[in-house]
Amino acid sequence: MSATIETRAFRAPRWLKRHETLLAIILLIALVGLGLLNDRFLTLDNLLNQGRLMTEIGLIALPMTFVIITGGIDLSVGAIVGLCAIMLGYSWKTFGFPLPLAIAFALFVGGLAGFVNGLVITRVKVPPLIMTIATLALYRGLAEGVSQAHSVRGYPEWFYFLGQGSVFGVPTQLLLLVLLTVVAGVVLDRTTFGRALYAIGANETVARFSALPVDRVKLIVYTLSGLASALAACVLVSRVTTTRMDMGAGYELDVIAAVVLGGTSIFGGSGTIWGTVIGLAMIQLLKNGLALTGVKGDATIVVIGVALILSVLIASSLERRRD
Amino acid sequence: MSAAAIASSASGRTGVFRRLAGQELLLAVAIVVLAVVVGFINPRFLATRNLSDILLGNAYIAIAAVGMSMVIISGNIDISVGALIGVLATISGSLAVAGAPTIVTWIAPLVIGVAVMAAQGAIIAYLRIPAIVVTLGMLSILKGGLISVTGGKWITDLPQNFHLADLSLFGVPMPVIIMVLATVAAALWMRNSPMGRAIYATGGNPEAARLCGVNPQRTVLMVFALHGFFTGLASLVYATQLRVIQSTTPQGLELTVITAAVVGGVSILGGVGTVVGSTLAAILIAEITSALVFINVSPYWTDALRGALILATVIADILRRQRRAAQGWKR
Amino acid sequence: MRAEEEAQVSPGRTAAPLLEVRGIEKTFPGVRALSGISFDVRPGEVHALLGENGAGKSTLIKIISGVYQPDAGSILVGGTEVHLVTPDDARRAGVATIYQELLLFPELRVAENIFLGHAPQAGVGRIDWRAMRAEAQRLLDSLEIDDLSPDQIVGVLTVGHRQRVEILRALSHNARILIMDEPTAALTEADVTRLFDVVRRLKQRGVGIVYISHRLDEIFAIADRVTVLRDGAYVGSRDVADTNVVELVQMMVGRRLESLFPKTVAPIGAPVLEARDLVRRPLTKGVSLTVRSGEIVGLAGLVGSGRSELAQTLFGMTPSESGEIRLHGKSVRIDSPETARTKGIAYVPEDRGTQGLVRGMSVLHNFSLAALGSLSRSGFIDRAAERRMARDGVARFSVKTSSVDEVAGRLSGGNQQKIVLGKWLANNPRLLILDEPTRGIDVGAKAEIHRLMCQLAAEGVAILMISSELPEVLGMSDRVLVMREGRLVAEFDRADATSEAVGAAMMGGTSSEERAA
Amino acid sequence: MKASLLTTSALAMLTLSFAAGGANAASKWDGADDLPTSPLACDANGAAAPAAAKPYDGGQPTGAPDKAGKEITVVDVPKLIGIGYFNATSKGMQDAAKELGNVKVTTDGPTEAKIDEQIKFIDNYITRGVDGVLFAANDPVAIAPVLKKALSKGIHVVGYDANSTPDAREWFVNQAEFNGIGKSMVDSMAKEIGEDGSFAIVTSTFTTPNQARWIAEMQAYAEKCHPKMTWLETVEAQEDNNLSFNQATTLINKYGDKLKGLFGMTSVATPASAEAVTKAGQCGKIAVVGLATPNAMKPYVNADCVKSVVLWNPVDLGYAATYVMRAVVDGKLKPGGTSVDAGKLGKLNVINGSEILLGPPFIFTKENVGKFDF
Repeated sequence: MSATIETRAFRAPRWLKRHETLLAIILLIALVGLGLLNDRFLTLDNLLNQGRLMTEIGLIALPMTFVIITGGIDLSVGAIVGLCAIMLGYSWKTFGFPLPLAIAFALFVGGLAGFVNGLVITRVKVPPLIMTIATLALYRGLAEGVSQAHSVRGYPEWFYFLGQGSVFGVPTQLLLLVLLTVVAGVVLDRTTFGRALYAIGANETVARFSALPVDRVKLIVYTLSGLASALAACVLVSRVTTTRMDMGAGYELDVIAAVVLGGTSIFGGSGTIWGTVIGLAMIQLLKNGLALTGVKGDATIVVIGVALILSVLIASSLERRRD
Repeated sequence: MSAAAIASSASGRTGVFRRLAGQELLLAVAIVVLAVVVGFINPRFLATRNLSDILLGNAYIAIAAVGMSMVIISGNIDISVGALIGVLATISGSLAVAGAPTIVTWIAPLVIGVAVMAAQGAIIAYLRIPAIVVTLGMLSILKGGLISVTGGKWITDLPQNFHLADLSLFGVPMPVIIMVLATVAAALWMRNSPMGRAIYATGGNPEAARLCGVNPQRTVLMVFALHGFFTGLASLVYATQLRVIQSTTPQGLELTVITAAVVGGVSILGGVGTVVGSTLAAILIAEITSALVFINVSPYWTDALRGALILATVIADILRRQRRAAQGWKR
Repeated sequence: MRAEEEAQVSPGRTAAPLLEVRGIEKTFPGVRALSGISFDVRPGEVHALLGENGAGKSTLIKIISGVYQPDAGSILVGGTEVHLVTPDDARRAGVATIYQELLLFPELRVAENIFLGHAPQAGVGRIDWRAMRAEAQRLLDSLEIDDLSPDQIVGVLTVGHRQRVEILRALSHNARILIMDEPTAALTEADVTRLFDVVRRLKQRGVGIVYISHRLDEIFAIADRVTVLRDGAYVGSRDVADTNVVELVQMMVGRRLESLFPKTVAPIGAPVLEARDLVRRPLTKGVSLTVRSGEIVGLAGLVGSGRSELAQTLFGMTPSESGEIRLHGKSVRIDSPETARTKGIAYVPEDRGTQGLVRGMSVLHNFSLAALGSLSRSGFIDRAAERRMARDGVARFSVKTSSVDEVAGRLSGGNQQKIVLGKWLANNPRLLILDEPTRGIDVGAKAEIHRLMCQLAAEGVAILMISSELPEVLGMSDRVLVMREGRLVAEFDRADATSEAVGAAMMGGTSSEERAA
Repeated sequence: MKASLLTTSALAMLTLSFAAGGANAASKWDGADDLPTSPLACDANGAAAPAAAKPYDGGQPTGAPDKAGKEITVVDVPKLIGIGYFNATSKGMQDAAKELGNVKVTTDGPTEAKIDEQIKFIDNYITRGVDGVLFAANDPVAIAPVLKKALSKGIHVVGYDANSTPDAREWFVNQAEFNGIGKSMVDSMAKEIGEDGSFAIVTSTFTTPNQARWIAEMQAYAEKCHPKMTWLETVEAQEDNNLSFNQATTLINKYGDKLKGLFGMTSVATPASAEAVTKAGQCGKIAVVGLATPNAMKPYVNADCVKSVVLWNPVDLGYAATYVMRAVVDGKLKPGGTSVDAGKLGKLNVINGSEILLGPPFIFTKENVGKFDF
């Protein structure tokens, strides 16, 4: 990820570097601490497995970072996961699509769902939060309506490779996540598109006056968000071998938590993929580590909440002391 | 119907209100239109009993939305409200079962609600952590904490006099009274008190607010404290309505409340909005949910349609605002 | 209200100073902002503060209005020392400040804005709306402002009106000392005259006014005394009566400026832009104009006459509904800023803060923002080239900044404006549209930008310059076009473009109608 | 403004267009999975037709350490924690653990019935290392891979309440067969509202496998044995008290006198429905029959608003599950076994291959409801 470390060169470089290095340090301490408490935690096996389990959230967190950098938000991702899972199963079972086509169809629907969000947000100028709250209900509803609450099972073996298989011992979907993370990092850091995201988030009017294609960029970002949710849906279906309309419920908050924990400003204009990855890993490994150390699920949630607030608090207070 | 009553009571003379009366009108009309259309298909829908039941069953959402819209107007957001309602309900229920005097069981959630929200407000305002982070964290703290403490054991055998929601005044059930009072009081306060104006100022332009003597930090703190109070009220209605209290946090309630607030015409960017709108929106959404059952929509499609209707209302409102803005420029 | 009782106080030099500032020192981490600043303001006096951006005027104001605390020195109000720790303290001491960026709440009405924070109350925590409206009306009358009503929503008011609302807010606090930071920066000539009326009335009431401006002519028009700052240090004070432009400019910049408007005549070539009957409602109603290479065309007109709207239509921000645009003789359709850019059009917008520059971004990224296309290969930014471009820009426009990684918002207005300009010149445009290119920046920077314009013209760039400052228009333009109510109503050659003629055309005097192009 | 009204009413119209398709969609029910229904005989005792002895179809752990008689640690991962029902099951497990002495059971799970959350929990416990996993599946198929993983790691897997695909676990303790629930629910409803009454159903979500199956079986059985009863409709109410209350109220208001009975399909929906009936002052006029825990129902049963609550005793269910786990570890219950000894519950029979039947569902009435505390 050395590429993405550069990303922070944007805006107030030292600030972000501090925030993320700081998070990384907190993460490291947590890891070592938990590792000492439990010998089953810091094993390659466990870590890889955790990577497998956090992939769906991770895939969505990448474009969500983009969205939030532009000063927007997308609450409909969880619902899109459900919708696309249904589309995958439904088109395969009921339309009799060959599975690869069904996957393509699911991705298409996901992209479309995101595109619709983006279209209304840019054309009708509905604030993202409002739009995506509404489509959160709508898309989930569509998933239920289309599926008539049926779940689809019995996919061909090869399909499970995506969600349960592994390449050289590394979970397939984790490789996918790493690949896309690097791509997202480079896009955000090195491309005009990435730069446009920051500009739009920092000051949309200036971006327009600077002849940046603001609306197109936003449209793309929300479409990507939908697309990633669709991809996550496919991975999830392949991992759990079935399709249900309630899949991905509540993902939106997990994703947003990872992104903001990663130092992306909810007000837009700053943030990095690198940070998001740290935030993501932090939450997942904290949950896992605590569970392995004998902390119950409910208590774990509490710790996560405290961790979320504290780490952002520490990071930003140190940052303030600097200037 | 009482919704319209609320609307008229609130369409005040002052700037913000006059300008947003449109939104309240839109919602009020939507409520009536829907009622008429559905009543046309299934007259039973218009039975007073049903209409009042709709209000009764959803009053707590409307009440919580009042506080939520204040928070949003001040330029913040609160994800923890649903979880907090669950926690407060459990606390007051447990107190009741433990035999605490009724009045205590009713006041406790209010006090604790204010305390918790004020704490969050302090972190947000003085430590300058984005509200979404703080409240997201609090959400999982409360959620997990509640279960660890109660183990999810339901609270039953509540004393009869605990059930505030069962009381009624001149035949009007308490939840509706509380809802109306909370809304009207909040609306009047936001409009008439310097503090209330400060909220709009803070949400609209914090820097400016600071330079003309409004203290944004204190304002945000106060807004959250108030929000806590309304959350307490909501949880009180929520808890005293049924004979059983599920000592878990109601799923996705926060989104329902936020939806009500934003559909109510609260600009999510802060600064503009009215609490009356949010109450009307809460009623409208509840009405939609009930209506979809009454007109025999396939149960599989109700959620999709509710989503579509909410979206329609929002888009309609936005378009209306844009038209208004356009006229504003011609002037 | 009290202000009226004070009306008796006779304006005069003899009266004891209302406000006295003694030996103010202020240091920010790393920077010495102010050192040994002293001046005083007497009742009914307008005391001008003069100095280039970054000279420390704003810091000084913020100290007097309680936003910052001085490291050393004292502030006396009405002869007694005061410690202003918050803006509120200053207000209570009778000091009110009108900042450059107006601090109003667009959602609220005029009366609410005036009384925000100290509304007349009926009972506990209840605003007395009737009283508030009446008070507001009284204030409006007292300044004989008849085109404002307490019930108007501030959001729809013009800049000039908003500023008056701010002044009223100050008066509503019974301010005895009024600080005005760049009050005319965003005003039309007409609004400026109105403002001056108000200022004179305040003088009569014995209000002491601290007046910050870059426009020397204004200082001579309205101020009694002037104090000049440079690089945070006190340079000197003069009675306006016995000083002159040259002296003040010298005091400000510490050097002699050869000329304020270094207009050099460049060879004028073929038409670059030809517009025919451009229509874009509501404010562009059939405009035809031509700008040739090497030519600087000044576009004069009141705010609201549709100048900026025309510019934004040419730039594709608000594409024209009908009419034709030709570039280098070829008819083109400009439907978005992107196409405008690719066709070699650059637009330096009117409002630096909200349209021109991302304050939070580094100088580097601001410079490259509009040129990303040319700086990138298949979407990837060539960072070396980007840096090179920014460095060149900083050098070429002599932008004063520690490094290209400095956050742009930290630079002075003049330097910010240079960046906005530079960011567009990076594309080597053939047509450069400048909207108020020197608004609110200091004399030094102004001259540099003017020199630059001439240089560009010499290189054959066609320049369309919008400006509310008549001297600038007359000084810089080869031709002057006058716009009114969305139409071009007059055209003058440099030779016969006199301020009277142009001014008349702007206001709609008959003289222009005959000459209308 | 005008446009907005148009939009709104247009949407309203759109809604109506769905109304047509609506009614019939509500009537046919196939349990959201594509399994066939098998309604029981209509006669009173209606004992399950002795299922044709089916060969063992469960899975087997690979290289499970022999812990016969030794202390074992078992984790119980229910659908979700924090609802009365699963509190009761884990209470039963603790009771059994106390009796047995050599079993340590901890209950841990998601706070919401989410499939992937539950999977993560089981996965963590596999890594942490336990001897046995007890589960109640949120989804029979989704949970299979992780359970198979457990088996492959030599961990014993026994399900209760909600099954998984058979090959993903060793045994499943079945509280009552789907058709058994269907029968007793419909029968008790028929007893209260008569053969020609009409009823509606409040369930959690249409996707919840158990509820969906039960409804399917109820419908099949009603058609077979109570053909004159009319099925009005079925509504979703999550696992949410107030939502269930609102939905039930809506049904009451919608159908008025036409509605004679309400089925509550979850331990949340049933008390809420009872509450709705009480609030509507319809006690005795509208019967409430449903699955619920006694504590939540006491007020209504004592107030004679609810006559009968159908439920197996979840405490026994958890108790039995723990005994089965123990028996499996000790090798007392092997594939092909026909019965297992479950402490105070006595011998429990193995049915269709790899399931252990807890017994016929239990009916709580005013008389016995006081005796239970869960």
